[in-house]
Amino acid sequence: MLRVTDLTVRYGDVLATDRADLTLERDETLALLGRSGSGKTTVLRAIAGLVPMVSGSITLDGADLGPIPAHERSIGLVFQDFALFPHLDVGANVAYGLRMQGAADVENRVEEVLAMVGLDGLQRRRIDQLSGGQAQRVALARTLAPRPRLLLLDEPLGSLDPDLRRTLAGELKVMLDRTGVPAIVVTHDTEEAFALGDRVTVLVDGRVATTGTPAQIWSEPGTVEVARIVGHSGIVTATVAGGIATVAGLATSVEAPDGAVTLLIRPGAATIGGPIPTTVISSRYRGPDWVTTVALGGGSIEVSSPEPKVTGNKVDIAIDPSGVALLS
Amino acid sequence: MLRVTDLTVRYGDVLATDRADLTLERDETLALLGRSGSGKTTVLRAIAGLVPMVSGSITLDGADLGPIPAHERSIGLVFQDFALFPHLDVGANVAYGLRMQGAADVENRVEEVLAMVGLDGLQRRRIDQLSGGQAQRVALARTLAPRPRLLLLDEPLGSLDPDLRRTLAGELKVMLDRTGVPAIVVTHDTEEAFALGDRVTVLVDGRVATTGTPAQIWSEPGTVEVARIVGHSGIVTATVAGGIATVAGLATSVEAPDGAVTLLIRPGAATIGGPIPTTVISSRYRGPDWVTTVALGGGSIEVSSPEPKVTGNKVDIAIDPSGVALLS
Amino acid sequence: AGESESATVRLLTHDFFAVPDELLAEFTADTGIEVEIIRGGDAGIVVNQAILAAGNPVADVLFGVDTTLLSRAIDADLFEPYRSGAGARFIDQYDTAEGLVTPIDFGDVCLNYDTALLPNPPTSLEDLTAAQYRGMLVVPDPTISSPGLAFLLATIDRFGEDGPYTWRDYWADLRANDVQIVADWGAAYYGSFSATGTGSRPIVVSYASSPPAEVLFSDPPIDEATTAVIEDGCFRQVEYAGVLRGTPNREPARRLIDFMLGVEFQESVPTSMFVFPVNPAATLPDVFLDNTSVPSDPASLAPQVIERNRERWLTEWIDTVLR
Amino acid sequence: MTTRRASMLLALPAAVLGIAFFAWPMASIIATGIGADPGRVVDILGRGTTLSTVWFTLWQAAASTALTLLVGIPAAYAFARFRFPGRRLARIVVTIPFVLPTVVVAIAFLALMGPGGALGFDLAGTVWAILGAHVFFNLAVVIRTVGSLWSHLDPRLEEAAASLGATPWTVFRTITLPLLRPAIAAAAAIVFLFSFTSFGVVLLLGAPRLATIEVEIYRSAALVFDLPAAAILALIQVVGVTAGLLVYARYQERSGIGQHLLPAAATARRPVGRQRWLVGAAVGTALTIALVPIGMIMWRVLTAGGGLGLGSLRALGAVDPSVVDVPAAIGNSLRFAAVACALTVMVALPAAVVIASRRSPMGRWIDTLLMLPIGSSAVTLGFGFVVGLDAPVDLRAWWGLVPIAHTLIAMPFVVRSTVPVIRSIGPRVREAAAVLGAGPGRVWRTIDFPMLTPAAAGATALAFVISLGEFGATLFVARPGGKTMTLAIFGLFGRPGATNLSAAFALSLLLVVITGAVVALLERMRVPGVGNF
Ligand SMILES: Nc1ncnc2c1ncn2[C@@H]1O[C@H](COP(=O)(O)OP(=O)(O)OP(=O)(O)O)[C@@H](O)[C@H]1O
Ligand SMILES: Nc1ncnc2c1ncn2[C@@H]1O[C@H](COP(=O)(O)OP(=O)(O)OP(=O)(O)O)[C@@H](O)[C@H]1O
Ligand SMILES: [Mg+2]
Ligand SMILES: [Mg+2]
Repeated sequence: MLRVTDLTVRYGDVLATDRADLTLERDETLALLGRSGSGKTTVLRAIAGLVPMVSGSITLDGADLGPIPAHERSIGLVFQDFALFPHLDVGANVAYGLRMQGAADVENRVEEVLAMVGLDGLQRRRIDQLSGGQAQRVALARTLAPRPRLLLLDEPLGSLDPDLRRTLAGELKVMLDRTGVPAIVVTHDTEEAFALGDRVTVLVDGRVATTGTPAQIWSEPGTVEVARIVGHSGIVTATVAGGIATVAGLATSVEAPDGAVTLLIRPGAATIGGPIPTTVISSRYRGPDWVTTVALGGGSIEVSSPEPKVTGNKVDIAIDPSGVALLS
Repeated sequence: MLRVTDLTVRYGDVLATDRADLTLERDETLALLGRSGSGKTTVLRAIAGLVPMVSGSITLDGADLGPIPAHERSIGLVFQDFALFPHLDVGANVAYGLRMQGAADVENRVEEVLAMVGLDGLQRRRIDQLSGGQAQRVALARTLAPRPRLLLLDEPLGSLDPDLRRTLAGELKVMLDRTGVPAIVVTHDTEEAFALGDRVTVLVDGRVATTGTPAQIWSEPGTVEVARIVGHSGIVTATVAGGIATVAGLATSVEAPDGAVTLLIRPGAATIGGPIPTTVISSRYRGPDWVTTVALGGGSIEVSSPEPKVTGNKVDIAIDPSGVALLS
Repeated sequence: AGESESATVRLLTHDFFAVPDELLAEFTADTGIEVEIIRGGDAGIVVNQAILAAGNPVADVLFGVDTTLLSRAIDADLFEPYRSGAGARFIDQYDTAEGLVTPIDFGDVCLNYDTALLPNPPTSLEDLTAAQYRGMLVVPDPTISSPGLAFLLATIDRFGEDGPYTWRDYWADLRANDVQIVADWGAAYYGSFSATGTGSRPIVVSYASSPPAEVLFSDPPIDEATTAVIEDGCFRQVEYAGVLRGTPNREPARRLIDFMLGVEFQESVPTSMFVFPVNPAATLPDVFLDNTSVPSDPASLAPQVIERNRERWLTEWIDTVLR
Repeated sequence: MTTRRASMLLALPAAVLGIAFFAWPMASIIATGIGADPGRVVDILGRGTTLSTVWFTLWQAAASTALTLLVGIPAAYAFARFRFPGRRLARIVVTIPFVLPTVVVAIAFLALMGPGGALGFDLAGTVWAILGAHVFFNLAVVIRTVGSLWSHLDPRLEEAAASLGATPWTVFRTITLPLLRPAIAAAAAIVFLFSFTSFGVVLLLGAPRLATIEVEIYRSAALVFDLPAAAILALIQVVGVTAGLLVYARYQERSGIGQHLLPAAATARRPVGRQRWLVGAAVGTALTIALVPIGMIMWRVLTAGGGLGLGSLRALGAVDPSVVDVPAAIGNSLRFAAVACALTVMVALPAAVVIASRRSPMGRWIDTLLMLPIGSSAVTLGFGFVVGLDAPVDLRAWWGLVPIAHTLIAMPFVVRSTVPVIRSIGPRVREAAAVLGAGPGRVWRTIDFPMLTPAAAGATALAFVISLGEFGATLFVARPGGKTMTLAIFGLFGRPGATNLSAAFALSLLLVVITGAVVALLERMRVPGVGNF
């Protein structure tokens, strides 16, 4: 339903978004993952009509959004820092969009939406008296109330405590599924992107690096950058000769010309005990296991071990070749 | 070497720290873990002498710090968002503490410390021209330069991108080990606390809830609050009769009187296929596996599955009784 | 000469101008002319404002040109001639700059003294240099204060510019006798003067009308003033009104001047502005009669002389008294 | 975001007002004055008195500024960083002097440290009285301007310095002071301008020997009738002030430090230990300086006519309306103040919106230019109105000149107190409103307007009290109608008679009370967290 083609946005000299392509299907949630400054917010702002495009086009249900000003797009945007109206109470914040629509039964809808986000009865509460989690819910309620055609969420859980984040991520997913509004969720946290997104688009320096299902992104990040953003650490350099990439004791077949290649050894692919001798760099507890980082092929990889290993000691490991992917 | 006893700090009506006890041994790094507002920063500020204690005592190497003003304590503090001096350049920031000591060879020491944090040659750079990661390193360098007796780090990686955080956490650990300065690191991220801390102290509402090695905290959090903070989600209610706690199809022996108890089922303890029938709540990709949340005993637990499960479907699971802990 | 008559006349004047509202209302009722009063600071500022607008005036009538300002106003060709029939006879006692201005009131700047502290007041300017009166006189700065200037002019008139003992010599003696110079009349009268101020000096440069004002505005009421006037060394300042050249409202302007010469207005000036009426038909209120008299032989200098020498005199005064 | 066209439209009223009622009249009178006798320029410039007057003006302004900063900075610190009982009331008290008319202040100082003054020593005619009055007047400028930045400074910077081994004094010298520099410079610029062009205070407290350029201008214009001299002195003043302001603007541009500011509530705490003494001493000093002259007025009111009582209030009621019409004066003052408020809303607030929306140097330049009127000669401007405003419409004796002059004087303060609030609204909430379906007009109506209202109301109240207490510019404008309160006070002080004096003090007290009430209101309307003045 949403098609963003070749989107380029500049702030002065800064190329914030560079020929980005995105699509979003009906009933789908897309996660936009990227580092700070990679242009995630800018993409949302362009879709919402808050920043002019240098080039590119955005269509919603086939209609070009280009000439339509922000306030006529019916696209809901939850801001990174919520941007609640400080001079209005919770109820008035949620009612704001409804009033702009001239909706008939504002009171009831406000109650309904507040109940949906679990904040029944908080209508009269002042904005500065909300906790972080409550503010997040009010922001969501305010955006959902006028029934937008499309929902854009900018780091909706960004500033919350980790355990609250996990809880709210689950709730948010349920809510998005229930309302059925297609949504784009911006996050810099891979776990969150995977939990919320049916598909994930990874932005690097304003460009779309890759798009795919969480499983695709996780197992085949494609580039070193994406692999790092996803959180993989087992990135090593191997030498290819005749379709076989070799690094330390590991040999695996790859589709690459002779020369140096970068390989991703996925978490879990390396195990203790095996033919490959390595040196321990460090060891940390993860619960329930220890993660030991060992040097390998100019890089390092992590292996799980039931007990800590002493830095500098030797350990032999095995690597499952099916857990190896080629990066570019 | 550091002994904090019965520390209580108030801000007006707010009891920020409530009878907290802490110890720190030579060469040790202690991680202070807790939710936002739990008093982590306050503990550091009290140790640094930046906030008056209502009661309690702090001794460093046996000497009472109480009457010593902040600027004579020789305790290095890295602030939550760095608090770099915006009117000074990088070099002058790092040199500040040295100049206060009247140190002789300021220039060389600044170069040395900047080299240590990997920022050689950035002396003349303005503070507002630093990236987040660079600012973090400058803050660390500024604090390390005058060779403090004790290092306090307040969410040193708090505002950075996740992959940078992981990298820097590793570097930081190495640096702390290398300088040998005992340190307290505040964080709200369990993974970080486990990675950096030889021991971990968990604060809840200004009180020390528990202290232990990462493994102890992970496997025996002791209370529901700590379990949640650590990131556990498998918290269920069981009924005890004659030393046997029963929930759904699970029965495990506990040391508790008859009645209701709360149990932690640790991650990994539950597996698909077994005697206990449950209903799927949701399923999300984690890489390489899927995490399926199922309803159990008034709560929910997560099980790993190689493929997603459909919400509402039934799955049977097994729970390893050795993965169950009693919470209070 | 047949110009359009407006129902309003604008009177440009200083901030101390005051007139009872009833009188103005009466004037309007009698003539159909409304009076709009425009104020703009003290007399010096107002005259200068008028001069800057000479020929294209801001108002129709200017009131408040005094003896020290008259020459300058005339030089600037501020006024058009008007000789009011209302004051035909007594006007001629005053310098009207050949019929360009009309005298309205006069006031005498005189030394006042504290009757309680000084049973034997000085009787002449010369007495003030006597050891007996050392440290007793306070004078407002003639370079900023108009009564201060008037007192200076009185001394210049008395001692003259040449001869064995000039006004400069006199002021040098005053200085030697510890005269105090303060900013303005208020600072002298309400500051240093012992009778009405917080200070301890029993002789002050003020007005001949000050003692009756003390009675009139006393709280609690008193019958007799605690201050009195020293008759010697007074300086008379006449205040004039004139029709501003270029006024579109010549006739109403003239009516207003006639009105100001009328007995009713003239009788109001002692209590509203603490000056004496020029119209001999106006009777003085009792407090004036009881507590002061019009000094018989005040000093005065021709406006042209003042205008020609003022700057030099002030400079010389500064050199004599302040340097 | 305001477009270029919109911002030009918003800036238009201020530009028109500034050009028509300040720049043009000023230029006209200076041209007329110098044109009358161009040959005298060199002569007047070379005069010894000109040089010594300029020198005295400069150094007394510098000394006043230094002293005000010396007293004001500790008080700014106390008010900005600490919560203590009576803080709000104390802030109100120290603000009142700023809006008191110069006559009243000068008279209170004379009564205090003049001949036979209550303090027992006579400082009239010395520079000490002048400096004292300038400190009294301008304390609020420093406390509010510096205090406002201080209250937003991140205290952790100071704590970081302390934990690096810096003693409290070193922390202040090496961290706090450099970070406060922009606010200190802004406060210093205003105090310097006020002291540089000081008139009433210097006239009454400095005579006979001490005079500022402004007093010399008055002398030349009112007594010596030397218009060329007045014009040249006014020109020296304008050129000097402009040059000073340009240097100031450049300095501000250079020394601008991008720093992270916190909400004031996050930095204020209760004083503990030694801090109590510091806070007590700083606030005590400021309060004493503010209260002693005000107390002097009160004392005179209470003791008028001998014993303790309210005789002066009776005297105020008894003033002959044909001499000074007190009720009419109060009415006039309120009317002028109301018009100045309306003008502020129509002129200064739109200008503030423009300045707030431009982070470019342009905004700072406008901000700086707005200070010119307070650094210019009121006598000269009064003459300028007479010379410059005769065509196309004759406005020379228009009643509107007085409130317009008041608005010009209030403008820099109004702008400074509203710009930070407007900036604090931030684009984000406006965008939030837009995506919720609000068009630009509705965004302004439903977001900007209600959020600005408290600040705008505060700014308007500020304009109100500035107008109420204004004396210098009011006095020298040819104005129809009756007197204002300050002119009535001036008039009463200029007449003999005990009841007139009592009435003058009573009216001064009334002005203090009204001012205090409005300042209290202003304090209430302060938007927590922001606001520069
Ligand atoms: N208003 C602006 N003016 C100038 N540059 C901007 C502006 N907003 C963003 N940028 C720049 O554009 C780039 C993309 O910014 P954007 O906010 O879209 O990133 P983001 O991915 O949302 O980052 P974050 O995770 O930090 O929110 C960055 O380099 C940023 O510095
Ligand atoms: N200056 C202060 N004045 C009043 N209350 C304060 C102040 N500083 C902190 N508090 C309160 O004290 C409690 C503990 O705050 P503290 O900053 O120590 O928490 P924290 O664990 O560091 O939180 P975070 O993770 O958000 O940094 C909180 O309730 C906080 O609101
Ligand atoms: Mg963003
Ligand atoms: Mg903290």
